[in-house]
Amino acid sequence: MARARTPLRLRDERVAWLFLLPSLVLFLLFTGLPVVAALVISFTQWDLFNPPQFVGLQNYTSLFNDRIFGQVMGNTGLYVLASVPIQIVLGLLFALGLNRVIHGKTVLRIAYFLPVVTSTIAAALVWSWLFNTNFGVVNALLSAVGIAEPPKWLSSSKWAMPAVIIVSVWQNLGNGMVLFLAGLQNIRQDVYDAAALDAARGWKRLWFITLPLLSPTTFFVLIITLIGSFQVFELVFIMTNAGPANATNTLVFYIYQNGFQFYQMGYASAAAMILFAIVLFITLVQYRLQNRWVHYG
Amino acid sequence: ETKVSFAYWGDPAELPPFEKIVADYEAANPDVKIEVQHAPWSGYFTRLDAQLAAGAGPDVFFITNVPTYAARGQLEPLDKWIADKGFPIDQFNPEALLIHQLDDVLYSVPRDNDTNVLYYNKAAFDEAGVAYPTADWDWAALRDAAIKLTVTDGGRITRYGLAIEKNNWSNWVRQNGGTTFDHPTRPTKFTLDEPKGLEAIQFIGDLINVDKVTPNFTELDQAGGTGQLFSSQQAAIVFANAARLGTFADADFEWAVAPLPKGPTGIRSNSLGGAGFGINPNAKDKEAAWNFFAYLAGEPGQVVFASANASAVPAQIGNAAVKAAFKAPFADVFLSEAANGKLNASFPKYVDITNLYLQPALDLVWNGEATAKDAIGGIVADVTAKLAE
Amino acid sequence: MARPTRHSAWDWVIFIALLAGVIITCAPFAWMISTAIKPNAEVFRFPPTLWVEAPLWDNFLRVFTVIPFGRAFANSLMVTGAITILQLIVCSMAAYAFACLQFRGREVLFLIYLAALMVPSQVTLIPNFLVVRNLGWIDTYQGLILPFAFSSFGTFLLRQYFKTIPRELIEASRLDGCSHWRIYLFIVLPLGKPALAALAIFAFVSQWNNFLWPLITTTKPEMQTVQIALSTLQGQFNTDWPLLMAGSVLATMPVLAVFILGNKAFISGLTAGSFGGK
Amino acid sequence: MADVQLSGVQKAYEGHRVLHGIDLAIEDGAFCVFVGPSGCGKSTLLRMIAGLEEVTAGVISIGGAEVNDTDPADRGVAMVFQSYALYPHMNVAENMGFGLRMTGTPRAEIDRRVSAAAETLRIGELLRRRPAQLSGGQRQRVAIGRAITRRPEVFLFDEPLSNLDAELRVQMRVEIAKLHKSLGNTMIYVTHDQTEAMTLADKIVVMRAGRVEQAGKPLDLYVDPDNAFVAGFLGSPRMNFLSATVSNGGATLSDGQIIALPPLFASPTPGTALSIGLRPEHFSQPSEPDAWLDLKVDVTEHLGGTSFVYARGPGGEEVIIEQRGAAPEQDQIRAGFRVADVLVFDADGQRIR
Amino acid sequence: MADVQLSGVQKAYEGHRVLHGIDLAIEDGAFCVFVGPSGCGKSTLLRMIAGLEEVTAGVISIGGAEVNDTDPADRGVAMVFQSYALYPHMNVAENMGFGLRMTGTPRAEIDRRVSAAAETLRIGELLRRRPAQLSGGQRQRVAIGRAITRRPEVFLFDEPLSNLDAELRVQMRVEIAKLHKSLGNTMIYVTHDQTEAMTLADKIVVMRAGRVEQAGKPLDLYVDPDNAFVAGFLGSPRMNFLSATVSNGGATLSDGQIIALPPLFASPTPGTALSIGLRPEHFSQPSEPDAWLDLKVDVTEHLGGTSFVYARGPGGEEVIIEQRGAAPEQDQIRAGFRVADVLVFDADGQRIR
Ligand SMILES: Nc1ncnc2c1ncn2[C@@H]1O[C@H](COP(=O)(O)OP(=O)(O)OP(=O)(O)O)[C@@H](O)[C@H]1O
Ligand SMILES: Nc1ncnc2c1ncn2[C@@H]1O[C@H](COP(=O)(O)OP(=O)(O)OP(=O)(O)O)[C@@H](O)[C@H]1O
Ligand SMILES: O=P(O)(O)OC[C@H](O)CO
Ligand SMILES: [Mg+2]
Ligand SMILES: [Mg+2]
Repeated sequence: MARARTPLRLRDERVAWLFLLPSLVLFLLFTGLPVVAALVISFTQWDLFNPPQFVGLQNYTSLFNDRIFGQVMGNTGLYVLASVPIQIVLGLLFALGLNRVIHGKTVLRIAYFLPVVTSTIAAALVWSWLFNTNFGVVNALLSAVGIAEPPKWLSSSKWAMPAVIIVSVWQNLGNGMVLFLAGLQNIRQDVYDAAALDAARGWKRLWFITLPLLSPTTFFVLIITLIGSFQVFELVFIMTNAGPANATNTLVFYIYQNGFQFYQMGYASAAAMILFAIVLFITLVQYRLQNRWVHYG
Repeated sequence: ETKVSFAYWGDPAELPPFEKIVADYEAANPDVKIEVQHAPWSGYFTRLDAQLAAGAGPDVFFITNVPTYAARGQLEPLDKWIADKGFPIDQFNPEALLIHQLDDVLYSVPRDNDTNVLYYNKAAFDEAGVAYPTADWDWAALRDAAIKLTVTDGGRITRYGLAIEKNNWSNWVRQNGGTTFDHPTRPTKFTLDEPKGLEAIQFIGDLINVDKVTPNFTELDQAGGTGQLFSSQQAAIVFANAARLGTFADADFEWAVAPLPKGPTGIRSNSLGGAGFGINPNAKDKEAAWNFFAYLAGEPGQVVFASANASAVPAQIGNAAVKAAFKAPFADVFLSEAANGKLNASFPKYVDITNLYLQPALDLVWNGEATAKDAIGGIVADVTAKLAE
Repeated sequence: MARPTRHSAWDWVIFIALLAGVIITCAPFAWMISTAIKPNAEVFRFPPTLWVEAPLWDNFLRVFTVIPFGRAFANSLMVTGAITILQLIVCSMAAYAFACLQFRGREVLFLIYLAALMVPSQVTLIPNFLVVRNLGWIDTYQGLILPFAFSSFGTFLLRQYFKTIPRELIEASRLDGCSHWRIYLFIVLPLGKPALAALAIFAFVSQWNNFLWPLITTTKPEMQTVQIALSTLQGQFNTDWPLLMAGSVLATMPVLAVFILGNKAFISGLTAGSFGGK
Repeated sequence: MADVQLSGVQKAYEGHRVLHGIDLAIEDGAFCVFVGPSGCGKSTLLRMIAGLEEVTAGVISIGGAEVNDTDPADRGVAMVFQSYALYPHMNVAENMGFGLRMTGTPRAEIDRRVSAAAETLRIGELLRRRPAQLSGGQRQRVAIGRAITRRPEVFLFDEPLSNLDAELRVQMRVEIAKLHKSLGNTMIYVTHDQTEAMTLADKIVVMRAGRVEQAGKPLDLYVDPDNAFVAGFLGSPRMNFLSATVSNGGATLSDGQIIALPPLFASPTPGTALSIGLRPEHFSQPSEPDAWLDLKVDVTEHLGGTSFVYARGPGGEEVIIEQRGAAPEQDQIRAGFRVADVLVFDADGQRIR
Repeated sequence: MADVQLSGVQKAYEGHRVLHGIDLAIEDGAFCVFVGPSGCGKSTLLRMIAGLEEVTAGVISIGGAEVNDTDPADRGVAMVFQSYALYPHMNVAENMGFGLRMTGTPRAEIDRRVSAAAETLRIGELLRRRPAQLSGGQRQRVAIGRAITRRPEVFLFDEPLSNLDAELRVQMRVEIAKLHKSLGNTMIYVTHDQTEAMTLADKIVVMRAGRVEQAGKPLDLYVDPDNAFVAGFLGSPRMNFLSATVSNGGATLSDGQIIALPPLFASPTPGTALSIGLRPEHFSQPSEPDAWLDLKVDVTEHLGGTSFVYARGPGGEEVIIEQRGAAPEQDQIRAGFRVADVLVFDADGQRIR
């Protein structure tokens, strides 16, 4: 064996790259290369078929003057701002509740995870159907409880986005809940015991003990949910196809639309780079801010 | 053995003729293997575009929005082939061919004519005491019948009087004597904002939102389309093409078809043209591709399509064998309506304009959130700019 | 829970709220099943009904004859299974390097891997497609599998977990004569089982439902995956809802099975991995 | 200040009984230590007094009032946990003041009491640190500080020192003793450390398998245990037991050697099996040994000031002998002791007095 | 079998030096114990010998061969970790045989050696269990068994007993001593437990802040330490130090009391500050005390066999006095000792002999 004289540390170094080799090859080929390509393409005009033409920052400047892009950014912001907090708060509430249940935990957990495993396509179809203004169950229930003019949901530019948000919350709730549940189970019982003796009960216990100690989980869930929600696509694609009147057109859908419907890959890539920059920025800010509210150990 | 790949879309009911043509061709040409690539409408173009962009893609494919693909060089120009091989292009309606051209060069050959008719549920008419539709119906008669045929129960509509399809609005504009652009294939001006066009759009909007006799298009999609609604007797009349004949064949109620109504001033209009077949300029063996193409788009293929139960009006209507094969129920109604065919807009930027401006504006009208005047008026500048680009 | 007395009231409220939640989370699924066994004409009957008087169970069989569902199902199992296994291997190897080995550029490379999570796949779709096509992998299993054989998320998840494996265990195995390969194989992988189970579930769920990639990289019917096959049921003008829902219900089963199997390990894997507080 | 009374206290987990009826009176101001082998129920009993576990049967009273259904926070008890159970997200001052804050004590009053406690425990300069930034001994002090700030009537300690290293353990032990002296509260303390039990307690409660074996003053239990379990449990190294049978002149060991027995109230009939108990230190230079054992030496350990000789008794029993200074290395030893130091147990381990 | 030689061994972490040049010779077959306060570098040194840490400077040789760059597995060492570091997913037999399996030893040979080690450690019936199903003491034995099976030339132990409770600790300590006796290997053992160090070692190495303070036989270090640090570090409770100044008749304590000093080679000049060292046990019934201290008693701890009196010396220094049996509770104590037992240190803590 070639062990003899190399210092121990350098042997580690060589082995490390061997371990990384498969991931590096796959990453470079299927992520690195395409991402760099996308970055380069964002400085070109390219219709997918004719050779790309370098146009400098033109795609970026046009984006800033694009009225629809503005609307799309607004929609995306609304979606993220609404769905992320709701997902997190509801996921947390269900996890808190589930954590107190003694029997049937497993069954409940599976039930709550069911939406996660259901194919987005099937789920979106069923939901768009439940939301049908005329035939749908949602409005049937709403009229049953006496709401005379129930929303027109997917055929209303005001209600389409809320409907998409409801479905996305429904679908992703299970993820957050499972993560929170895991986090809750990790909180040490002895700290709760100490809190019991310190007269921290009910909401006080929740506020002063449970939530702070859960914060590393919350942080992880927040980051993952944020990254994921900025990339919402399939739901929009199937439920509304970005309509009506672009009311549910979100960033990734717009990227898709420009790339695959209008064949403006450069423009689409520029939008993607902006999305990337926003998500990266928010993630980094979160990392920065975490020592204000995330308590490890 | 020569291989030719062939891509098409279609609902399950539409597939048998494709399969038969391929089988027949392979039987006749044992040295040729046709590799079939089927995808549903919803995924077909995503796949095709990715493949074409990568310089790949099927050798022969079913296609629509021809000018867009032609402009990118993704379709083989056919004129020379037609001339060399003597393809009977003159048996096709020359006007219908316009949308298969770009700059006077033909890039594809239509399969059929997307002719629409009124399908109506006789039982529903009888129940509502409304007389069956006739060739004399105009918009007012249609609206009147639709109102009477609509059934509600506790504020919910259990049967719509009428269901129409989302991409049919331009036909209504023409029936009203309006246009969308000044020319369907070489537009220079957006004309939908003229009164005739606006009136037609508003008429549809009102059927949906004021009269409440027609489902909103989003709702229609969710409910499974006009076919589903008609089959389950939740729409008494639907505007649809010949592809429905097969779908409705085993309905458990009596139905029939009637011509489209006239516009208020008596104008008749129907859709002209339909999707067609093209050849990939990158096909490895173009000769083989052409041979299959000629079989598919020419008489042998047309006869199969014409005689299929679920077929639309065949495109090669000038060919006697094809015409003879078209024995669909109500074939006479379809043929007479086909004669009223007029072109829908079709030019390279049309996809962008529709997706970016027209569709969002029309959505507002369909949803009752804006009047046709406001919605269409609001996009004139954008569409004009896009046309000018 | 070591809280005596005062149970009842709150706990009942919570339990009922949770049951209500179950109804909402499961309702669409129940709806799928109910639709799957309805006659086509009844699908849009108003008022909507969940209970089906005369269920048509044969839709579940019809899926197999109307579309090549069996073949597609097998393809999906094969592709998703392979991706899952490869991700487990590739990510765990990378995670081992990040968690257990010292090398220059470790932090930077890790950040680069992480940032990849933030790029939407729609942008890399075409470049990826070009790569796969140039490799001649259209209509091949490797074309369906290899682009997903590595995952940043998986590497992240496993690294977090591997970092919690006590250093002494690794040192003990070094003294026992293990090379890094053997440490990885005999110590880290067995101990990382919970995190691996978690990753397996995540990978399986997301790949099983992958639609776009198989759509564009396969053309032959015999290469179709379940999601593609199902989409052929959704027509342009007409959709056979009962059939589509029957297929969708069937298509959910393997994912559900994987979740139930990995459920226990999954939970503790996430716990120990991401939030060990270490 | 309050006394703690347990009567017939039982605990079962899902039908599995772990405490079988404990009766115990702990006087106001007493320092009571629970000892016993792992799993005997010490912590469970303590947690029941704290209100962290439900009482299956029996009555617990604190200061004369039954507390079975009283909320932990309202019992006037404070507890120091083995793991410290500090709130990791609060600094030392917040940890110590949390209980007061929860009961709505004014800010100024909290600060005052926290500083006072911090001063007592000499952790004044740590008040702004988080638990993670403290050493084990400091955390321990904070945990005690948290208990003190609340001015409870009863302090409960569950193995508070077992996570500390030897030196710190000694230091903290002395501090707890001082604290008890200065505060004068009732304290209940769980440990399995000999030294802590012996040095801290006014009263030791020796438990086994959910029952109290004996309770009393430390030296009483040490010198005059009721049974072999208590005798063996207290003392380190533990008491040596030699099996013997009653013979006329005293007790016959396995090798036939006869040793005299101390005067007993009820002399057992000859032939009865006995167990003879002798602590290691009873061999350590007794002024006037009046009996001897000849033992084979296994190992000798030199601790500097003392040595332990590990030897084999006549029946092969391990016998540990403590010697002052450095014991010489030898294979055989003749160990002298005084018959008066011998404890006698019957076959069931019950003491024969 | 092999000796271990360290010469000029240094260790730095990112420029921060934690070991400052250690020279040490550990003879073949010796039992060498490293002691010292937490953080002084004991574990680091041990881990460098094992090959788990790189050597910054200096040379480590095992059995005469330099091993600085030898892979841990090829050094012929085995290590027992404080946390045991058993493989949780393997049963006891697999844990013990893993090292042999990795070196390709045939199955039968592995089984043979595992059984042999299991027998030595009396864990034969545990072989099929997983670590989680074992008690602390059993785990400890398995960890040692794992080391034995590999038949290393040198055994390394890093605080192997510190996670065990008192009673087990004593048991296992004795077992390790027996093991050393029977195997005869070189053993290097890190601990901060007095008793372990004193009882196990042939040679104790006392470390402080990355340096060796003194190395030698346990009793030599105990009785004849080189400096106050070593004197204070060995012995429990620790040695008492009284500050004094040299006067004519001996040493003057803070309260003016003069005590005689033992004969010294180099008598310090009068007026020099001194430190007088006296161990607690030196006050314990010496045969003929020839000096006395009058002390104020703080607390008295009764351990049964012995008592510790915590008192204040003339300068307020804490003085601990060990007494046999139960010391009476009293406020003042007059503690006798022998001048010959006194150790004298200069102001820097260096021993004056
Ligand atoms: N929550 C519980 N569920 C079931 N059994 C329990 C529970 N808590 C404790 N026990 C059992 O009760 C018995 C007493 O446990 P307890 O913790 O009081 O022992 P202990 O004397 O404190 O032991 P140690 O010295 O190891 O801390 C043990 O047999 C234990 O297994
Ligand atoms: N990986 C490391 N990086 C930086 N400093 C370290 C590292 N490991 C140990 N040290 C430092 O080296 C010094 C010696 O540590 P070491 O663990 O050897 O002490 P020790 O004597 O074993 O202490 P203990 O009795 O607490 O185990 C300490 O100051 C420690 O903080
Ligand atoms: O018990 P927790 O900490 O999960 O919190 C739930 C709240 O107490 C409900 O009021
Ligand atoms: Mg306990
Ligand atoms: Mg150490």
